[in-house]
Amino acid sequence: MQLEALYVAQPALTAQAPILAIAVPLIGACAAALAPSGRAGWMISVVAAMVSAWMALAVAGEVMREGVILYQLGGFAPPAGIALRVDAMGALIALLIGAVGTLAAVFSGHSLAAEVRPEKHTLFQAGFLLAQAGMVGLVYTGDAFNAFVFLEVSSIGTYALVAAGERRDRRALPAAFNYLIMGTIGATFYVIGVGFLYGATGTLNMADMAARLGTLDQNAAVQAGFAFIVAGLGVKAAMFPLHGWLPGAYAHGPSLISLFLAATATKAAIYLMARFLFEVFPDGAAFGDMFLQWVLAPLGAAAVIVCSLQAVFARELRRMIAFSSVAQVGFIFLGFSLANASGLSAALFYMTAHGLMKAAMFMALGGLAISIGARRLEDFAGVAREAPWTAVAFGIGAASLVGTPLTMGFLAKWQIMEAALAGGRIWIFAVMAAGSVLTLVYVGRIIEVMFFREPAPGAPRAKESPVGVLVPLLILAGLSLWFGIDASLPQQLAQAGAASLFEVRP
Amino acid sequence: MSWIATHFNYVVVVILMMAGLFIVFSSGNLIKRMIGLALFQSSTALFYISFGKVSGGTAAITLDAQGAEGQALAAQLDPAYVAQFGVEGVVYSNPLPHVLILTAIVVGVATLAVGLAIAVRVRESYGTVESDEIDAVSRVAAEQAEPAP
Amino acid sequence: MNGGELLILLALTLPLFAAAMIYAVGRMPDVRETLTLVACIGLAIVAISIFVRVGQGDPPALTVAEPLPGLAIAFRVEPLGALFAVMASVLWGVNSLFSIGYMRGRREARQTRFYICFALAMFGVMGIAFAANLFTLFLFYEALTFVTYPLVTHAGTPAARRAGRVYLVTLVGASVLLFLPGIIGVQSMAGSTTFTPGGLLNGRVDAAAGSVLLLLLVFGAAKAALMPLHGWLPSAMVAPAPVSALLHAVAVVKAGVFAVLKVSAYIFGPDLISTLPAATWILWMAAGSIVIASLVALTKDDLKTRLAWSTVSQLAYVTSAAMLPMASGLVAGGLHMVFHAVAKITLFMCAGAIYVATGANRVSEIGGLGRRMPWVFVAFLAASFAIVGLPPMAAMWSKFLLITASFGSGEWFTAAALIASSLLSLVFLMPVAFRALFSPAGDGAGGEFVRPGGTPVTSLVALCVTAAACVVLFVAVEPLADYLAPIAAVSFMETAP
Amino acid sequence: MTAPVLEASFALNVALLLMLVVLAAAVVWTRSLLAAILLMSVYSLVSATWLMVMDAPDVAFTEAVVGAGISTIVALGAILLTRGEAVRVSWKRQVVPGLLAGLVGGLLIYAMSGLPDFGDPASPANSHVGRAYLETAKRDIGAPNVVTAVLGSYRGFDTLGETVVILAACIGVALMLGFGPRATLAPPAGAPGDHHVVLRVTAKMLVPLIILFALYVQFHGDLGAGGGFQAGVIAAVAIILHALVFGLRETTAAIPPQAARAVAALGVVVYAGVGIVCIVNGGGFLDYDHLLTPQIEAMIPAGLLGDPDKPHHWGQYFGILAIELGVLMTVSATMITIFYGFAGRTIDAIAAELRR
Repeated sequence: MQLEALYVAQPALTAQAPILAIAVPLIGACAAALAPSGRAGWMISVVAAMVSAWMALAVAGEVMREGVILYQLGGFAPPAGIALRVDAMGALIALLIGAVGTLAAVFSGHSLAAEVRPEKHTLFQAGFLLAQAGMVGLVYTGDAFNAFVFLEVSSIGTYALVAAGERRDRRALPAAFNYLIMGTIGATFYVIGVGFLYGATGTLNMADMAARLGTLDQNAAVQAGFAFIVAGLGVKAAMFPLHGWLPGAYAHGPSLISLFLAATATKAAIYLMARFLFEVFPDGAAFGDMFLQWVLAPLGAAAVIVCSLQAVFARELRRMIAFSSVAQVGFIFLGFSLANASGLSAALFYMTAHGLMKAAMFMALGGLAISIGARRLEDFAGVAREAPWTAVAFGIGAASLVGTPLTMGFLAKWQIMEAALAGGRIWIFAVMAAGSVLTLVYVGRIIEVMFFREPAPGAPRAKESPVGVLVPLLILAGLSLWFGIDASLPQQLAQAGAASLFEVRP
Repeated sequence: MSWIATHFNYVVVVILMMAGLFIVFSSGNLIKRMIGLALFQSSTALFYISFGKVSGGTAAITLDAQGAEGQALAAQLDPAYVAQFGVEGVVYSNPLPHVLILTAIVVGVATLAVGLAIAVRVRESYGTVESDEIDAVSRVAAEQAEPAP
Repeated sequence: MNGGELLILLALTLPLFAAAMIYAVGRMPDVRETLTLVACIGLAIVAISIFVRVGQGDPPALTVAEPLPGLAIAFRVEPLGALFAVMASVLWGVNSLFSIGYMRGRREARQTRFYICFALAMFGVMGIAFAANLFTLFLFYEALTFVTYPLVTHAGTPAARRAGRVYLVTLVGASVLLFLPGIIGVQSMAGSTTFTPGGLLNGRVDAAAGSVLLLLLVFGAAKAALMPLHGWLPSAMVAPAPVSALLHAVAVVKAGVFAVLKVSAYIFGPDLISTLPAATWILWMAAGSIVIASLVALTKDDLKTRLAWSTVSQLAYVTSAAMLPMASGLVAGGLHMVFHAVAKITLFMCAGAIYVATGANRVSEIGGLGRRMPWVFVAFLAASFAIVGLPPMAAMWSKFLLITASFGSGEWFTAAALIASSLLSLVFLMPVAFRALFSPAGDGAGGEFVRPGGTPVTSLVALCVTAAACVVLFVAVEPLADYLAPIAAVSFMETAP
Repeated sequence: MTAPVLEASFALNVALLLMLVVLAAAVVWTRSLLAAILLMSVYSLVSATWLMVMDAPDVAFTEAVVGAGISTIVALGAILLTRGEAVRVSWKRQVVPGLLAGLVGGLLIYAMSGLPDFGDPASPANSHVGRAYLETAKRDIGAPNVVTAVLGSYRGFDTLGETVVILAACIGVALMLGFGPRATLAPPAGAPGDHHVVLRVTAKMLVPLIILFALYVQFHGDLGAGGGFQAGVIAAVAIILHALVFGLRETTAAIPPQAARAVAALGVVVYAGVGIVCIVNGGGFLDYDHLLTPQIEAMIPAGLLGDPDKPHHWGQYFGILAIELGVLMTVSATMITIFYGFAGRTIDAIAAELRR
């Protein structure tokens, strides 16, 4: 699939597309907050998310044609002004956010009705759109401090949105509180790190920072800046062992939020971390490589093994999938730790694949949650019979998670493993293989219960998801399949993004 | 100038950060943890502002160097210093960290409000704001949810 | 789209289409089974035309999709694959004929699902047979695992479910942990996984890396049931006899050894294999498998289990053939794959026929049955001859070539194992037929048939056809060997001693 | 060239920082949440004073109104609804947090040694972008207060994000606490407010004065310390004072919660709308120079905007004014919403929630 085929360029609009991808959901959020009814809020949400996704598509097309896009805000050239700087990598992640955001917005129509009190719907939609705008901003911005602002834009609302899951499961409240504490510490660490870098370079623009860091000797402040930024973003990205907030927040929050966060939030943070690792500290030589090899790779491996095992032994279905998310983040970091273009490209591809598959899985569970309020794995016995389409979509997501051939997840795992072999890291390769088997174990458990077990007598029966849920759900599942057969769209962007970062890093 | 004098501010910032982090990690009371978080966040303000200070500088509100205020300020400083580091005859402190910290303070109060609101809801739902008691309640609920063996 | 592409597409879609149609007419058993038979005949015709085309030096090829650069879902037929496809599609037809009688005779439940899964399994087999690269082969190889899982658990009993779990865990586990890493290794060393005459990796890897890859790929193809990854095969015998017949004698296990042969011939190539120490290790393990499995077969009273252990032993023949440091081994292996399939399917169908007629499934229960079911036991005897390797059975040739190749390459150990196993199979197979045919009166001889009329006619026809094929192929061995010769890049005259 | 470091202000700096350390220690120590909140309030005031010493009047102003003002109110509201004392934590449970905090602290101390000296005018931070603003602000923006110029124009996008963060907090609190059942309850008979005539009269006089002050802060922002944030909080304080004295019901009658929420959202719309107008006029987002198209400028009577031949920054001026208005709307309305949220929650509501 070629980008050009998807998007017919309109120069006037394309020039403004990066900012519109952020501003439209922002204004949409305000409009949703003012909406007279939940239904109106839902429609605003869908339209705004869709426009944002469309703009992200325009940006991606432009990036493929022109290379990196710079957009100066306020008409001031960086470093004085803030600029958006979109490369292929950012375009890809923003596209993921836009696509999942749009489908999630469509899905929200039914899921909110089931999970959140009616008078809160408009606010909920507003918060959701803010989160989307914040993440796109986080991905597009070329300014280190501006990234913090967008990190908070995307977070502050979501803390409350997670907590709004209390209507169904009151554990959402302490989970959200925990998320807030950890998230804020992470963001503050990030600010401290940016402070150090600002103190050392006198600039906040990431490109300028990179240029100036290149001329500096290694000093303690720069190293600390690096450490605090990585730790701070590590919290946001659920890097093992800073992932403690994630299982609770994903497991107990409302379906819409679990789905959206799982698909995008950690990705945006990981993306930002990648930019610092490979762009701002281009040849942080000894320091950067040492970090990648001796910190990031072991932590990634630990995440893969430990959290996959936790998922194997988890009793609640959503918790299982949440633990699986942490493990998958580990896979992505393993790709990063290879510190070469093919590893980074593979990791980026993996991020996209994981975003799509997790969104499908959480959305399917959300669709089921409309009819059964089940949490434990056993409660899902035999849902494939009652809700075949939903179950099939879940199954496709799960297949992609395992890395079944012909799904996107397979190509993602394939690429990282191939890159690991090419880089001579046999142990990373082995960890990936072991992690895949563990994934197979817990996914197998779920599939067995859902598809091959009889429902317990007297248990609440699941119903097929309504059309409003099924359509976005099947689109998500379909994307996981489509990109498993023709991966050129994400692959082009991932490769171009990785290549552009490694040009500066021979 | 000894190291402690040139880096005194930073040491204090670190102490305040540690105090804030310690409260967040050690306390089980949700409200107290929010207070600790606020302390932690505000210490970053001190951090940024500290390295934006310029010796002998004044607030970044443009002055007329020839005016009374400008003259008075210049009188306290070495003219060569003013010539090198001043802008049109006046030495200012760095405005950029101020702007950043304005943002950070606002983010801090937003976080505090949302965090406390969640804490209030926790109290309403669980009857307590102590983590240990919340955990105990959750555990009991989880055990009840399990079917009898 | 040229004719070759069309043929491959037909071979792949026909089983899928058949599965869909069978689902659609599932409520009308007669239509359903007619459809199956029509599909079998159609597929066999397609496979044979492909076979002929390959023989004429015009191998069909087709690229379906290329998810990533260098990673394509593509098909390209070579002699071994063409032979495999013909064998599988013809035997599918024969087996379907047998199934009709068996399934009706046993009044099995879920018959529609059974036929659908069978058709889907053929889809997997066709993909495996025609795959142009390891990745495509892997794809269909996995698909085959999953579509046959419902067949293994067909009975729905706890034992069947347990066997199904072992089946799935072993096969999928080996694929993910060994086969897939091996494929990725090949891709990363060679930049592609395309099957290349003479060996893709030949000249590109050193002995250490090559050995690791060889071990990964050979053991990863766990369907080949090389010890110690053989456990799933005997336990999968809980499945109904037609399933055992087609899948565990033809499609699944043959897909395993087929993969091993392909890997040996086209990924490593005979030259590279002969330099790899791992090839020798695998030879030893295969020799161990041959002897041990034959010994275990001796101890089994359950007829199908005994046959299953015999299969484990026979599969190791093919694996040995693939690992011999001599190109002619490959031809012998390819031939043995086919000849064994024909013989083994006959044996399983006989076992099924006995079971459906009398309910007996143990060797100790069949004394004297031969008088009442002469066709079945004559066929059984013929197939037993084939397994042992006696003339005038086709399998004699492949065994003979194999043994000479072993001697020729100095692998005395393998040769000894082959001879020992032949003698052992004489001991565990011959008494079955003899006991039924010549024992004056046995435990099973007196009573009535469980099913009035004994073995259904369709089943009887099926097993007689394959038994006859064992003999017919004895004559046709030379053209077949010549047909296969290109895979080893040698002519039959060189393979002959 | 060494700068005069040990001047009087440095001594003040040290003294104030030491006070902060003492206050922070007291916060760590105390178990009474009321005491902790009040100590934090004092902490904020002291740090506001310190910020003045650091030449950061805008930040000092904000810290005073936000830290000592609204944060304290919110925290007090929260402990009223929860509990006033934290459970004692055994020393064993403090070891790991202590070690963690120590680890971070140790890393920080090590790292701080790599930073330039305090007050160094030649440090990278003070010489690169920060200094560029001082040199160009007058030319580009025209506002005397460089902080406002940077805040509103150079880094106006940050400020938009910050306003959105405030809106997010508004949405978050409204989602969590709603608008307060108490707002609709009749006040209990003999509510204390009824008897304090002096209080009521004083409050009545104060409210308009505070609002007036807020407007001063708002419009004075580009000349001196102040701006939308500070003004917004101050304006909200006027409303909060009204609510404290006259009761929440009266206040919500005057400013309904829904209206407050709407204003908060509209504030962001105003801010982002300015950016969109700039785009429509052919510039980039938030490029205020494109706010006034030549056509619009031509419509304004000559001379009203000063001498047309002199370099002028009316676009920047109006732009900053407009976005500060947006900030004011969002901040004040959000603070009011947050206050309504906490104040509107009652023990009855708690009981009702528990029964549900």
